[in-house]
Amino acid sequence: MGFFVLQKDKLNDFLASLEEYEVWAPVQNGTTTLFEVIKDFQNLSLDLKHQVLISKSAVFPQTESLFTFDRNAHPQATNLEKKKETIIFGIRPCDAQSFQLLDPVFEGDIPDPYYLNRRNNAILIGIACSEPFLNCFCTSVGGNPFSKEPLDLLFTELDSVFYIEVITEKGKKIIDKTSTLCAPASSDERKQKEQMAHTSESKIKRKIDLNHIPEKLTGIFEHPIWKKLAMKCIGCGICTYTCPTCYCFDIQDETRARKGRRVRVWDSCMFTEYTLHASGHNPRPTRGERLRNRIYHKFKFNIDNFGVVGCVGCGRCITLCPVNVDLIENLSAIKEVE
Amino acid sequence: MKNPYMPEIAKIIEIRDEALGERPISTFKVAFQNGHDFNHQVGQCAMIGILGIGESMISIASSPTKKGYLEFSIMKMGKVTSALHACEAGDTISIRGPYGNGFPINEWKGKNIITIGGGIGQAPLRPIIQYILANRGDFGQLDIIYGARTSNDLCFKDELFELEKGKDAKVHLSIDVEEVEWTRYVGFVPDNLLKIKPSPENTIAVTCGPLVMIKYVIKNLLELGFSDQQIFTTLENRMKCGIGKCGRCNVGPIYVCKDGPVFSFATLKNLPEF
Amino acid sequence: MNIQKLRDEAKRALNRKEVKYLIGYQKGSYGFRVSPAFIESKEEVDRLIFSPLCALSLANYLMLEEKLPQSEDKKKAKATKIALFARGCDSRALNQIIAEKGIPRDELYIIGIPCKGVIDLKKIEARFPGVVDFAEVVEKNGNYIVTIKEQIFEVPKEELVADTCKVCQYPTPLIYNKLIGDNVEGYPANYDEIHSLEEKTLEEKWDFWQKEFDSCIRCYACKNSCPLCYCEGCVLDKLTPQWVRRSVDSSENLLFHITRTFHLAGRCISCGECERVCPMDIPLMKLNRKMEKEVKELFNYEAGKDPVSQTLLTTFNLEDPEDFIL
Amino acid sequence: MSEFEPNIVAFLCNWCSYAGADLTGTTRIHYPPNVKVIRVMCTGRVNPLFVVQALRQGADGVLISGCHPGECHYLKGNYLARRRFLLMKNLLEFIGVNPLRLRMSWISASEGKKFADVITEITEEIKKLGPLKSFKREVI
Repeated sequence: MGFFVLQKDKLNDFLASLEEYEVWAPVQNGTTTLFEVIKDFQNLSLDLKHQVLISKSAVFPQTESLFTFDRNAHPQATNLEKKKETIIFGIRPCDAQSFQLLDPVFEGDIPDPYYLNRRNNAILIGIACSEPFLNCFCTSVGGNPFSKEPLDLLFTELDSVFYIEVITEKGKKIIDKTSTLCAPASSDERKQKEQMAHTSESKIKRKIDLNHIPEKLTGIFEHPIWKKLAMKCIGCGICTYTCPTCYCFDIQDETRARKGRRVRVWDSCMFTEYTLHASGHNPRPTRGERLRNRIYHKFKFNIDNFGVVGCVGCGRCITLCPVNVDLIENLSAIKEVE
Repeated sequence: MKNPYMPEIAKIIEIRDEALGERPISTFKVAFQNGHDFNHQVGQCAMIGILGIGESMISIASSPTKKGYLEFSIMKMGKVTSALHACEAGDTISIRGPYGNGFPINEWKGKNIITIGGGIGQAPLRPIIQYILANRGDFGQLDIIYGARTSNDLCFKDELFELEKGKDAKVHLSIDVEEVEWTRYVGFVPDNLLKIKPSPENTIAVTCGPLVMIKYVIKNLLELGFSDQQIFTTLENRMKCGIGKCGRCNVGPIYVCKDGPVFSFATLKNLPEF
Repeated sequence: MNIQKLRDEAKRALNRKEVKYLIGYQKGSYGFRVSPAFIESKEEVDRLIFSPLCALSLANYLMLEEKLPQSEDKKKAKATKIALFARGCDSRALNQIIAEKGIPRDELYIIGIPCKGVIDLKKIEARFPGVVDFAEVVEKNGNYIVTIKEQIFEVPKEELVADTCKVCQYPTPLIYNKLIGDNVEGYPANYDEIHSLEEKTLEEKWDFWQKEFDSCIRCYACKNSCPLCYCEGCVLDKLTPQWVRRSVDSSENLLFHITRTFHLAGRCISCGECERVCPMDIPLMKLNRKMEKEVKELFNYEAGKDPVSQTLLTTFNLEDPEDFIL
Repeated sequence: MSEFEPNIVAFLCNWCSYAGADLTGTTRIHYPPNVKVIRVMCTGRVNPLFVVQALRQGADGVLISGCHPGECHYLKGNYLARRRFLLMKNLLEFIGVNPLRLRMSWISASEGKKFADVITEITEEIKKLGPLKSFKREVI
């Protein structure tokens, strides 16, 4: 659709000039980066490695109030009003891929208005991974450090400029709005970007061959390996909260004197309370069942329900797990189980 | 776009105590304030709750043939159900739904029906009985096998005694432990089923109750010659959204709230976690 | 640290009829990672290692709910003990858990390892980015010898060692059945880092903590990785009444962390796990070490010194300070 | 602008301080009405989380008052509470909440006058400090 170039020092002006949009961007927060509506462009951070809280939180926030009410009067919906169009800037290609896994869940036969109100209103601008990180394995799950869907614009950081690829109409609109800052890209910049794409792909060190894992999983549901693999897991929520494709949530009521609200918050299948019945019975009582459910959900059930693997290979669950529960190690252990 | 999380407000018309004791069960008769038409199917559920406390998924205990109101039989168990049990007639509650696939009752036309319930498990079966009684000619013989721990744990006693006298259905009540003026069967429901020995010929068996009872009932039904397609049951899991999004009620790849809670044993058999 | 001696000791432990299994460290799945190992039989003992990379606390696994299934002969022998390696801080955690009747002393077979300090994974991964193949680290007179494939690097210990280990008072285990290696001298108590925050004004302190708690995502890793956080029905999970709400905002996160810090007052043994595991790098140890300092100064009490002493908040002294009381 | 009237929550132990407060009333000693009293059986019963929740839900200051050391109806309740609230006060100060917002006092059943003085002193101090905005639970 078109290739442009933006001088690196012009990035802040580029984002500032889009003030009729609500711009979400990775913001420096100590040693990690948070995804927030950016106010002060100084602490915009393009350090993709420390994006712990991911672009998913721009369309599926960790805490979102569904409606407010007072003592059984008719509830008023919140977070559904028509909002300014939003731009989500600085998305890693693997995180962008996760939108394609979240969308079918929240669309489906009963669409979720809260997610779709934000998602359909968002323009996605990605930044290609020129330097993949320690545990990236996106190439093993059909992804790529320079993959484009479902982005509207893809930035690639060359030495002095950003190389911008326009992918969709929405992206074109943004470039038209900022035409004074962007210039058409020259062919050698394009070659430089292709070259970078190629070398970046070759830098990915972690790999796993996924074929016939779903068939292997069908047979080993009762296998004792799950208990062994989960022995070191401490049942915290890091792997699920920092995972771009995890969408489980909890609904709770919170009241203050006569007023209250129903709120939707992220939840994790690794917590005990997740499937605990009021009677005390828990279909998944130990960490073995929970780890098994997480792997089955992403590498079997997601294929049964949506036809695609539920993982984008971003490697965060491997990097951030405090006790080194390694998804790739677990998947290879499953492949060898007889 | 309709907001699936937004509940309707309904008023409690009447509360009938079904079972007393440590885990009391009451039947709540509720009607929508603004005449909202719920048009649910037999066997579907709804998310009932009190704004400020929470919601829980309860099967609708009245059949769609009963117009103008809904009935829910609720056992006092957790935070929401205890709050519901503290309500009186005239209080308002929030209802969201209907959810779940419900029983395929139209496919059962012309067949004999056996309902096998245990304790509170009789509540999801009650709409089947009411629907059959309302369209008595469309169905064959109706057997109601129902048991509970003690006689005051039996729900819908007056209705069932009524039916026992009449000709519309054969009622086989049972209690687990001997009691003085109890003349009917004493023992567990699966054993009562074996004693009655219903013929699988053109018959559908539906069972609800504690998980251990369901497992034995299905085993006995298979022994009696029932095929997998003829046996139906409902599964219960912790549910929060009711529309297959929040991810917690899954049994294998299927979600109990959306693809269930009613399953034929044919689908249930190859589900991993059952 | 002589690895062979450690493995022999582990073999001897597993030979004992009453030991169910042994918890130790093994090579992680990539780069500098180390993973816990649950060893049941003598043959698997060669997986065991110990190096400055062994940062996680094994004492935490004693209180997680379900244990490893027992092999047939162990079941026959009615094995009741769990063997584990314990560094200085782990041994203090064991002391505290035993003193609080969390686990009986005779259910533990403790192999003590005097520890010269562990490496902060974030620091070494920043220093040597992108290391996926296995790497070895050995400490030699004040420097870390890091070997990655064939290359060898020498890095001053000061650069890579975890902050909590820089002020560690008890590197030599205080409770053990067997001790491997010679004692290590602890540092004197040092709370400069806490003093520097204490001297700030109330507003500055408030803003500092408000920003930290704002980035907390309530993943419960600090709670689940802490050896002393093992209460059956934790108040943070309670629904009736609900103390801490599930919605994640700085106000609820503040209550979450105040509750955790207060419930660890006089119990926390500064192993630094909560700070190590936090994905958002929140300096949680500042809170715990502030309470450690207060408890030392006000009540002259230290957590985990021995497995018998009464816990802090269940006792009192007549001369406890009361100048703040009207 | 009407002058700021602080909200003070007071946990009074039933045997001593509550009786003392009662005595203050019966002897018609005047004290500021800002205090909201919660009767507890012993200061040892007061969970430190009560203090934090009170501050988060509208209280500008909290007082825990009980029997003098040695007079506790349950022998050691006040000693245990003394340790608890000294630690909680220092922790709150470390996080940025003024320590004057969490006070403790020994008031026996006969010290009606002292109860009035304590309440007056606390109300004055908290009036000077102003409302505790930052610590509030998010209003819905």
